[in-house]
Amino acid sequence: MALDSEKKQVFKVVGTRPARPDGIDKVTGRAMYGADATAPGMLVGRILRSPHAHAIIRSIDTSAAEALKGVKAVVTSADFGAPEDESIRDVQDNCMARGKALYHGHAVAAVAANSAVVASQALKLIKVDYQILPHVTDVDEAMRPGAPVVQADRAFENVAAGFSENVTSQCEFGHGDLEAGFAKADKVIERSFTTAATHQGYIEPHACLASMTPDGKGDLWCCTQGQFHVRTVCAEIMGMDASQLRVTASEIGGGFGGKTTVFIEPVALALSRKSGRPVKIVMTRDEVFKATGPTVSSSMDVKIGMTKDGRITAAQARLRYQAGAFPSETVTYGAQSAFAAYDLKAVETIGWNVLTNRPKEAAYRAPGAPMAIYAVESVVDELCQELSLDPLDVRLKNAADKGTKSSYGPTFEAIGLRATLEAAKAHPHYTAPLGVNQGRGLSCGFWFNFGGNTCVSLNINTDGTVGITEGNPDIGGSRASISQMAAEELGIPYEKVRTIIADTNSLGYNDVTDGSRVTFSVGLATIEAARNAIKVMCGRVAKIWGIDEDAVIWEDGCAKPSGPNAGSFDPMSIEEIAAISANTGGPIAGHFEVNADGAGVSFGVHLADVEVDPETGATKVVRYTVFQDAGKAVHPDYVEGQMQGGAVQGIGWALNEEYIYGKNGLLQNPGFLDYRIPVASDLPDIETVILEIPNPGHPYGVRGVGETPIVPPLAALSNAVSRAIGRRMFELPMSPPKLLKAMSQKR
Amino acid sequence: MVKVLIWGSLRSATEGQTEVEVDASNFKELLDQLATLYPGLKPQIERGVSLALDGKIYREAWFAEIGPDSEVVLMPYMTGG
Amino acid sequence: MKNLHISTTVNGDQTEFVCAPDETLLDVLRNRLGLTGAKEGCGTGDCGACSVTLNGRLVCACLVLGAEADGAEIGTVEGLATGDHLHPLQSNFIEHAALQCGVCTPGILVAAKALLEKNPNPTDTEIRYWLAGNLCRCTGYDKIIKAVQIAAAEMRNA
Amino acid sequence: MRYEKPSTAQEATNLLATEPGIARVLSGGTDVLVQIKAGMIEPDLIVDIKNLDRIRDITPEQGGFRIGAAVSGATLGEHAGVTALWPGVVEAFELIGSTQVQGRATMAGNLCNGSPAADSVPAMVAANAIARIAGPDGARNCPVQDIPVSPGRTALAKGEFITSIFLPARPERAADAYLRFTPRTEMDIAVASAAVSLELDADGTCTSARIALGAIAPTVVLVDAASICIIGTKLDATSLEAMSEACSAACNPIDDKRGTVEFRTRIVGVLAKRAALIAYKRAGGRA
Repeated sequence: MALDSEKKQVFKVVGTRPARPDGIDKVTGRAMYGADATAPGMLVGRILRSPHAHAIIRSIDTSAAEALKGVKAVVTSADFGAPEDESIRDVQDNCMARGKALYHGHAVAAVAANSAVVASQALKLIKVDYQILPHVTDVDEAMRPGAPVVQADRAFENVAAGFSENVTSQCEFGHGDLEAGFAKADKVIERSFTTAATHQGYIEPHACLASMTPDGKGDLWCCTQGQFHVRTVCAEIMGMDASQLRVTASEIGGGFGGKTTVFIEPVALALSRKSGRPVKIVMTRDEVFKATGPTVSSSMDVKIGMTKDGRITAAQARLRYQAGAFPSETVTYGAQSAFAAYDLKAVETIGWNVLTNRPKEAAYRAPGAPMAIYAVESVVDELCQELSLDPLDVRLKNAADKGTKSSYGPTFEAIGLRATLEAAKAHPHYTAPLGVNQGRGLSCGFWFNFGGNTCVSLNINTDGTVGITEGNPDIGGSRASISQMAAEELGIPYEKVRTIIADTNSLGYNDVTDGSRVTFSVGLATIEAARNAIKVMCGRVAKIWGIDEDAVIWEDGCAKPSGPNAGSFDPMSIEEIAAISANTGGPIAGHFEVNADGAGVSFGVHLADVEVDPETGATKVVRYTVFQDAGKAVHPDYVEGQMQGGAVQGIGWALNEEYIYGKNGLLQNPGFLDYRIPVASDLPDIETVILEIPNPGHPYGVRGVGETPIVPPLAALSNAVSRAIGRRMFELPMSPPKLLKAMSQKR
Repeated sequence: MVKVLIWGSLRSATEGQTEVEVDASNFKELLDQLATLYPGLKPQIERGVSLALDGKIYREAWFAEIGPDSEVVLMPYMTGG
Repeated sequence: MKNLHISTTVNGDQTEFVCAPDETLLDVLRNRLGLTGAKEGCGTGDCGACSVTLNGRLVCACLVLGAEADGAEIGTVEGLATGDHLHPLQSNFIEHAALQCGVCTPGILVAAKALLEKNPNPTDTEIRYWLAGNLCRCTGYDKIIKAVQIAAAEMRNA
Repeated sequence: MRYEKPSTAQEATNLLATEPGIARVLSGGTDVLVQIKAGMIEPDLIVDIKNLDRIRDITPEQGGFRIGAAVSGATLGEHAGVTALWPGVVEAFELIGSTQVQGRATMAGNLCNGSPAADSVPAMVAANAIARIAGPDGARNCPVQDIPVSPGRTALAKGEFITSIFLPARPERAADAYLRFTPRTEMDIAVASAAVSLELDADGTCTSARIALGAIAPTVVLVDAASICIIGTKLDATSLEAMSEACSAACNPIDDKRGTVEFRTRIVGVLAKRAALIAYKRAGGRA
């Protein structure tokens, strides 16, 4: 991809904080989310779910439900085919259990009826004959030979012997001589950690409206992070051509990775096909918790050696992640990112993915990284305590930098870790006095960031204003930042640009809104599309002036002669050029399609102060500061918003959020009451410090910022709590009963 | 010839080596060569691999050019949240 | 199940509807009156996304029966703005980036308005506790609290 | 399901008594509607009692207050008289749910829901509150303490419902306080809770104490053994410690998703101690 090697340094629009284009719709209740759409003749779809953790489905009798007045269709796995692609088949089997219910809440049948009441009644009339099987929900138990097998024959070829069949993949990363490294250490600490599964916790439950017609055409409206991916998966499952299924993304009420896949969409399409009517399915919160993507739970061992002066000599991690009832690669991201913040001569991480009778894991903000980095950063902190070293100095001493061979292989380009650590050290927070029962913790965080397939179409309207069509659902204000980058490149005011999100028929394929990729990739494609439009405009002006195209330059929203030699002409503004476009060759547009690479990795550092009640084990976060490299903050408010929101999700993970399974394998807390996400009164202000170390892979230096902020809070909080109570904590969440117990144990 | 660093769990397919040499000038050639020389790598290549070229990660780009002195690291294909 | 005929006032307008006896006010607003600003995040009063006012009191519409609206006055997010003039909370939420995905925003705006009517000069802590029943998963609440404070100051000076 | 909104207690009682299926009283609805949504109950009849005479009123009576069964937390919290006389009851009631739930929830509903973790119940028990019950045989009074029988069950007979709760008069130098433990600051169900109501004499010695604990047994527990530890004292550290231990000893909790036996047993003593100090200070004592 040809990009200007010269980086833009001075910005007029990028870096400002204009109002978001979707703002008024969202504050007036006008914005249309997944559940807000209706269609003529629409039916209500409802899903029947397994009450068991693990059971063979011997038979399903739907006759009584079908006979109920008002029921228009009933579907089970028998109504779906068997897609060739294994990952798509897994998605389908997760949407509708085939032969076996693999977890509590796994879908087994669905109905469409003319009212919600009838649909609910119909579910009760479906008779499922289950043969209950032994189940396993704990990662370590699931790995042991003899554990109940969730799915047989799913292991990749490289899994070592000695595990149960639930271990589906194994990965290993690293370099150097570990033994020699540990031998050089003055202190070696090895610890084991566990983290609970957490849910993305978006406030909007999954919802969709599907309409299939007898001629095989389909329309699907849904809340998703990627309408194109939804189309691919649903078309494959439904046996349709992509051209026949149009998917429109609604406004999305939070995703955080959890809406990068499908749960109800194929079911709604199947019900619509069978009933000949539009079908809407809206999940309840109970269904969201039971059957949509939590992240993995983990069991981990970390061993690190350090010299007296704080140099890490060797580092090793073993990661065991359970990702529910289907194979997952999330552990590889954990294994690669565990030691990413460090410049290490000897490092090794090994990871295993494990099947359990839990819902299929879905991506959650920097998937796989928070838990691994929590374990690593906890051991580093303990070493600092043991060796009486300053934890920031130690991180600075060992910090990865440009030219460091990363723990996952490649050598880093320009990265912002050192600058971020230095900013934390210079910040008044780091040296502020602590009160009684208080402790301060810090942690580094890392995420790879991705680019990916991206299309942008940019149209110069006849009045000189600009319409942009892009294909990535806006979950954090990206329509504003895309408009800003277009305005910057074209040299026009932000208000002259309007960006919309296209349906799948309006653009080429776009990857989902994930990997912190949108501001980077769509921004990059927008800039390139704008440059293409500028080239057309300069060409038109060159013809009018009768000079070479090369002799026309673009500046401040106008075409100008490149210099005195080009001739003397008054600049022509974008409005003037657009107004006569019919005379000069027709409508003017620029477009750009790319599979963007060069996203640029992202680092952050968080500082957390906590106070622990010694009599109850309750933890209060009293001060919190986030430092992160944004490359270039296009809209600083929204960068801060990502930093604050990610930090608070991480705080919830560290303190109270967890999937609680009973001995019966059933989920105990499928609701916001007992799955305790942080509420406003739990939190202090979240201070933010944005660093800008330009990403060499983006014309404006932009890096993704969305995912990294969820990584550091886990260890920052654990280190703060451990220092506050004088005991090391090795388990998340650090709920009050655990802390009270730890405090009452002798050192 | 370019040196390709592979990740640890693929060693079983490369006779225990973590660095292998192939004759390739772009990502596509590299993948084809690897699959030919080390058939044990094929399942992973089919599941998806990315390429880090001098520190920059290419997730899919076949025609990413590889110079003779390039640092080439094979990585699992990755997605985010 | 016999439907009930209900007469009520929504955002100042006389409104009539029929609903089933077990239908919630939230379902009535969304499915019968076309007012989809109130969202169902949980249906159990744990998230606040369906916040509306009922005779001036802040409530979760998912925990009110449609039948209970008979003779009552309901206020929803759709009634916050006056014509094309946004309520100060609305304009400050936009200006100060107090929303990301926006799905909790209608509930938070209705709740914050109820707070400022009762307490025009709240502390940050008072705002945080008042809004504890309004879950937001995107923002970490920081910018929401600040936007409410700025709107409150603007309203005090108006 | 039928929805009825009677205008007299007699009418309401008749509806409840003659319904052959499942009947539920609706006041604030913050428990009933959740249970319907979750499919835990499928009532055939809902009797909305908010139309009954005085049901939404707070009325001074014999130096105390009669709180109508449909008085919401928000309304009670705004009542200066009740807040001054029984601050612990008001603070307990106001801890239930969110601001939104406070707009609807009632103390009578909190009591009739029968949850061992109900916030207002320990405070009402410590306050020696009396429920007035309407029923087929007319009205009767019953101490709040005797209403919960087991989780989800109450001593109310078919056709009966609570019309009001009476909070009695207090002497000078008396006050109450309520504390609960929840992992979050708001929106959680109590893991353990303690309500303490004290009366002091002129020199600050405790002359009477009622200590009620929540979420540590199938129903709220009034712990006389704990009261004895502080009566006759000025809540010195030793007496408080003894009281705290007596509270822990009175526990019969369960392990569940919200807390462990060990944790509940330990913190309930801490909560009782802290609540006692708050009540003592409110009553004018100087610890």
